[in-house]
Amino acid sequence: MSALLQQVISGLSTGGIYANIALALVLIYQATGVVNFAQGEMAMFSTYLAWTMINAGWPYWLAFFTTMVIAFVGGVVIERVIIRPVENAPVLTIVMVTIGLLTIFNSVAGWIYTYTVKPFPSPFSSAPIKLGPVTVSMQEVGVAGVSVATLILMYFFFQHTKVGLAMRAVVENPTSSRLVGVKVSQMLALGWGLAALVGAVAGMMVAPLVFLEPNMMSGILIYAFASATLGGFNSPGGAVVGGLLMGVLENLVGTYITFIGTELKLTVALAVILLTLLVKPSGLFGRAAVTRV
Amino acid sequence: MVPLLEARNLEAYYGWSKVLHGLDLTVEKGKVTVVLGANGAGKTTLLRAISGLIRTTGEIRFDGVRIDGKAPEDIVRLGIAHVPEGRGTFPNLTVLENLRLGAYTRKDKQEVRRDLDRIYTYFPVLKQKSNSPAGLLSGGEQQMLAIARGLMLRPRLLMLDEPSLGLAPVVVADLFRIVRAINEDDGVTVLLVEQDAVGALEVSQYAYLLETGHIVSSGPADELRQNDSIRKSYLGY
Amino acid sequence: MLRKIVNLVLALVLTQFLAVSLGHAEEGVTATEIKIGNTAPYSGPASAYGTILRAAGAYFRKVNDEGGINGRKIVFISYDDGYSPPKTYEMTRKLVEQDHVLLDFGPLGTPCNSAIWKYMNDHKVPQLFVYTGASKWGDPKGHPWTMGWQPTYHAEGFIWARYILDNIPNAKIGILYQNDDYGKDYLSGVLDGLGNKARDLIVKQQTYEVTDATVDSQIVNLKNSGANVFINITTPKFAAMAIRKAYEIGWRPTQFLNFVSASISSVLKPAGLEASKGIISAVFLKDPSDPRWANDPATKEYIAFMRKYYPEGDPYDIFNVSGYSCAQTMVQVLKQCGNDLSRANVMRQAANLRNLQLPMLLPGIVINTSPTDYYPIEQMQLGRFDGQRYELFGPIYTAVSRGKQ
Amino acid sequence: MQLPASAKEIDTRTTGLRATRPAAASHARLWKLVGLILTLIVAYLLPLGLSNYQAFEFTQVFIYAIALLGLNILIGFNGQFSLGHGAFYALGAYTTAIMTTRWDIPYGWTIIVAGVLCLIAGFLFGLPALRFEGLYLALATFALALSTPQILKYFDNWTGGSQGIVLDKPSVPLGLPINADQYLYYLTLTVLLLLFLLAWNLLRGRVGRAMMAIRDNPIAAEAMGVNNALYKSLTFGVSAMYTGIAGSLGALAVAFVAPDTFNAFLSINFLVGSVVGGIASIIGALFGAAFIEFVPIYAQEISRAAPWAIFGVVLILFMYVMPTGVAGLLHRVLERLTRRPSKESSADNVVATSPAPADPGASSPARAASGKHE
Amino acid sequence: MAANDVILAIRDLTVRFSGIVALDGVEFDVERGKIVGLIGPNGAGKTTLFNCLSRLYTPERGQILFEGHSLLTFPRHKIAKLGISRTFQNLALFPTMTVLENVMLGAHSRTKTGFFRHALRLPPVAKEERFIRDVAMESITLLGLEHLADHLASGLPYGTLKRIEFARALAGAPKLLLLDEPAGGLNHEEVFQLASLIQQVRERLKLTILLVEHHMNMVMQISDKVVVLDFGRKIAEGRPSEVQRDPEVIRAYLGDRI
Repeated sequence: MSALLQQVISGLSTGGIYANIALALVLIYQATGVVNFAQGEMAMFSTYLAWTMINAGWPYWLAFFTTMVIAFVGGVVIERVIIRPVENAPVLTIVMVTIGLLTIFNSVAGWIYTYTVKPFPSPFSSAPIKLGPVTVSMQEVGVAGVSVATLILMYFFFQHTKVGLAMRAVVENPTSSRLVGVKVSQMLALGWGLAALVGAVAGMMVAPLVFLEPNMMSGILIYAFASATLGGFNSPGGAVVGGLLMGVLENLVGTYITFIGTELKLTVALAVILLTLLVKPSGLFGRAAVTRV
Repeated sequence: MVPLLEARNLEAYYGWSKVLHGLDLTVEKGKVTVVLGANGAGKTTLLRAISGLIRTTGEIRFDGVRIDGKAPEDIVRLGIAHVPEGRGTFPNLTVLENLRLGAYTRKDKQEVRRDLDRIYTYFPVLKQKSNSPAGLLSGGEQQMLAIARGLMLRPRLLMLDEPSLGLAPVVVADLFRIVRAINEDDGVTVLLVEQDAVGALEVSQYAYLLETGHIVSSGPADELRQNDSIRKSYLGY
Repeated sequence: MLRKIVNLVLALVLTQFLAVSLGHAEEGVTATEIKIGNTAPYSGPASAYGTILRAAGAYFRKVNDEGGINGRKIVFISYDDGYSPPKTYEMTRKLVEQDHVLLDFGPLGTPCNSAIWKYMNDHKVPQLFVYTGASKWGDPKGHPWTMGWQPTYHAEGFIWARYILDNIPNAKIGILYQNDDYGKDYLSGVLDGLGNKARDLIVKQQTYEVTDATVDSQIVNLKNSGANVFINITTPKFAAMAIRKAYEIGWRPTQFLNFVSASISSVLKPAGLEASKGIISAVFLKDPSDPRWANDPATKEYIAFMRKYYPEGDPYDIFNVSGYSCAQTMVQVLKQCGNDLSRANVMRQAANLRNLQLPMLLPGIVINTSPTDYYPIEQMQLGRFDGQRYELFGPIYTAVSRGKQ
Repeated sequence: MQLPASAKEIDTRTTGLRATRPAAASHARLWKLVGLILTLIVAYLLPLGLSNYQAFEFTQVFIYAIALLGLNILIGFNGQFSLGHGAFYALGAYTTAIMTTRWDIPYGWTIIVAGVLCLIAGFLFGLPALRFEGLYLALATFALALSTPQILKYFDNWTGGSQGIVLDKPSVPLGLPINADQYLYYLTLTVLLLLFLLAWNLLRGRVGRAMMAIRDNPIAAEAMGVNNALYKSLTFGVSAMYTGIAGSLGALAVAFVAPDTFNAFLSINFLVGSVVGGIASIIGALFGAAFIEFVPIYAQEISRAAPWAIFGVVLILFMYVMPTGVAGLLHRVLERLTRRPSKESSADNVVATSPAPADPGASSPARAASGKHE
Repeated sequence: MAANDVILAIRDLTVRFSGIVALDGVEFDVERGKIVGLIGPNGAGKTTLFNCLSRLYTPERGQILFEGHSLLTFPRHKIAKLGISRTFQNLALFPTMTVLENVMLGAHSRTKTGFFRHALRLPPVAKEERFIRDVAMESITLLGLEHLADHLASGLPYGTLKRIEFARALAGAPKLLLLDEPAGGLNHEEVFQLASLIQQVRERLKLTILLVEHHMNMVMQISDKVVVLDFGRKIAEGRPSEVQRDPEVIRAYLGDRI
């Protein structure tokens, strides 16, 4: 029983990692209608910036907030400079540009910082906490907590602010948005900025757990993508729940389905997700788009 | 005669092909002006040209200020609301959110709330359904929503593109009544593009007739109603 | 007209054919240059290893600065293969056929080397000091043109097993290994070492994939299996995670860590020095972050080399030590070749290393090869991490490499 | 926040297949024919002037082109996504590897078996995949790609596990006066041409129209009597078959298969090639293949330190210059070259209404043609 | 009227979407060779009824009999083959294909060669392709779209797009044609032409037509019978002249303008 519990807890903490990045993916999808393949690498790169500052002796929180600002500005600049020329191109073309960004960030990070893993400090204590039979670390709880907090902020932003509403409108119908006075390209830039910011926070939360290295996000991004899909790509809450579920599911499959063991746990976890989606094609919490014939 | 909107030698392009050929057009302040024309004559293009959605040459002035070459989002801020053909609502946003977007450029929160109430009195059905996604409304309701959204801007010029399209006769009649009320009670100037010439000429004071990108005739609505070719092509009597 | 074209075509074909079949006597060597090729993962999942070959390349630059080898400068051409075997094959062909290198030095990764194994031996191009610890590279009969360098994974696993049998009487062993041939090679070494006791002693085996985000779940399972010995066959990042997670959930087994991840600076420090206490690893290189070597002249020279020739690399990364040492082995072979820089002679000399001492090898460990022994380094010593450094203990093991059995 | 209906994600402006305007049609056809014949002549004479290594490089290009064509048929012509074609590539490769090494079956037969197996596998995978659209289909297929290396390792009795399988390179038959690399070149080129011809046949008639109709507007397609489920699954099967044959040839060319070859990056690379070449185009597959083969190699020549940064920059610049791929650009150039002065473009047939006359917010298919933003 | 003259019989048709009743026990017959107008306010359920006929929706209750067979036993893609073609209210063309190709798809259900034969371009393929092209050109010519045959089906005026849909529906050689607001976007003169076209087509091709339209002049002029829906219920059925005078219909739909 305690083994099961410990697996679930450990799954939740890994799931928290997925959830953080999934949230950033969903955010940018909601704000720009594009799945940004470079999301993970942008987060990784921001985290390196934070690492550089901390290494230079800055206090953690100063580095944290400075990185957030840089990430936001960086996101805006990327949209303005790199995405804008293909703003009107087909979505797949934009996706290709994000793949290009992915390789650039990954490669440049490796070039500047090398591929040696680096520890990244956590704002939370890493001392283990005993909860009955299971042990968690404050760090893991913190990661999950931050993703929930980000989720709440995002929900508020999208549902209850004028700018959030405008951003949703832009994704749905850019022309009509312009006709009500929404500055579409500003919204897209803002969307990239926000997504980069959320990604940077996620990166700084995740790095203490998985260590900082240029490829730290490649695996996570895949899981995050699966999580976002499981939860529903148009549902931030779904992304978080999807991420946590993904983490737990993976652990339980690896632990209890013994003939599969850890060797096929990813495969089985993905299969379970696909089966779920077969029942509910727009994700657990996603809404199907409204269409009329 | 006070012109609110003036177009001089207006030409517009889709890609490389010219679709408006040197139009001159005036919309008088406080009046309803209608543009009639066959399918494909360039009526929709005209509205899109005015609101800055397509490339144009020539001159467009709104209240004396040149607006040609400006971006749509800036033109909206001057008080021109464009209700596009096919309504252009946001189907996955709620009715209320659609309406809030209509007032996106306004800063006067109090007034916006008051306008919302007033618009609900024009279109009570929108109030009932204010929390359902716009995409679930029927065609007529969506058209009302589109017009209501335009009104939320508290525009000085309201441009309606075929508002009667696909609507039941009884709804069309209602719609024209509302357009007239908006014009008379609120003093909103209206530029209307319509196929239903009978209803349109009834509510409007001035009319233009467009054929393949040229204005072929224009005049007070009453006069045009007497015009033989218009009667034959557009009114059917 | 038609006949002319046909003739022309045939002539072209024939010249091509001849060009191929005649071969080239002394590829990659001129009076002033020796061309050496390499493929390594500078991108992709295994890019952490790329630094090994960057360090090696830096060492070749140093050799060139000091006058080269018998007056010839080394031209080192290293391509990125992203750890993808077809890419390795392609880039290797480019090295051999386009760049005309003398030999392929230190191609990295078991699957990548497998992809070119046949090609290199068919074309009789030396595939020297391949950078993987799989035991299959020491096969002078079947593949005389291919030679490994480091102690085999199998050998290291074997040493652990022997140690456990001798020193931990009631061992219950839990193993975590990467689900690929690197992991499985280690595993087989452990199994062979334990012999018929393996079934009783091993209580749990867990695998992970390089794409996994964490190995938390596996560590929890290992703990729950009741194991008191933890054999950790993982690459640096996962090793650090595993050590830390085990510590966090209060699991305190005797830990064996593969030398791939034995680095103090890039594994044990990130995992936490406290959490790493007691870890046993088999070592053959001097870890520059070990205070013991702080005043060792060889280590000092190595650090000076890194600062000068590879400033962006981390001098304390054991991978760089490894690349440095491997390059030194290569240079030794080339020196031994003298002026006969034919491929055949390169292989002859590579199989004729006698008690070669490299500055960064642990004292007492030497390199030996012969026409029947294609395993250059076969000695290791166990060390226990005391929170600061590896306290070496016990004898220098000379492992029986599987290929020789 | 509507989800992208699959068709909407896809640029369909470039259908390399279709003759353009009636007046220009014959010109365009002539241009294309001349181009085709010249290309063929060059292609068959080329290896004589190439080194073995270069011949091998082109062999790789042809192999990729076959795989990309499979992807183009699926994405470009049928509007279904796949980030998982690496799995079919692996299936084809292992089919050949296992059959030739274990059972000594001549490699020629294994290419066919690989194609058939992948056709069946693709069809079977396509059946449940019908339920997915857009991103969700992308995930379903991506899951397939991610699982491939694991599954290959799991069944190590067959696949040799992570050690992989070493094959024999096909030897030159009938004593032809060419070497093994040149032979592989001709073999892959011939298979490529055959498969291109099949694709062209398939796409230009009733079946191709139905496939494209599903992409453009599935509901209308079904109302016209198209059996969407069957067509989509079959298209998936055909697409997988192409990629599987490519995998089979790939195994022969490299003479080695191992799980590390078939990672998720392979599938993403295929997608990159497909988009760069031009997604709704047969000939685009060749350009895309050349891109994914040569750009990474030349990127290394430019920068040893960060070659993939160079690759990324080239990819992005490429997309700026050719947002609809090479084929899209060619199509436009060809159109420009062959178009007569536009007499017929008088207002009454070119006057456009708004791009989406129907409710533009709903998943109006008209937006497919115009990309995401109007 | 003899029972075998009824080509389409709708019985107790009820459709519900998440609690909202879109159609509520609707019943009426369509006689062979007639034009039946289906009118009613927006949201009354007209398009929903069309969508039941194309099997896009499955009714909760009720029956649809086409030539005596229950339509509900057929999958969507079989409907065209049975002889029912339709146009769509909001247009459902294939925008990246030419007008000709769009219309050629209309004939899809009349042909049968599949993947295998097409890939190898076996003999029946060429014959079928010729047949499809001829059928399509015929129906394009009928609607006066010849000059646009090779134009892409996007970027054309709304009314023209509606005509293309009409042509595409005709290429399926239907017995029953469902027209959903064919006159949308047309001016009076064009509506007049469309009305006569519909009548001609009916005569020439021996069609039965079910017509949803808000253009009352046209509906009243060409319909043999008019069915009026309101809130998913049938409120009137009869000859145009009768229906026009029905006070319930005037209140709910026509208003006092006509």
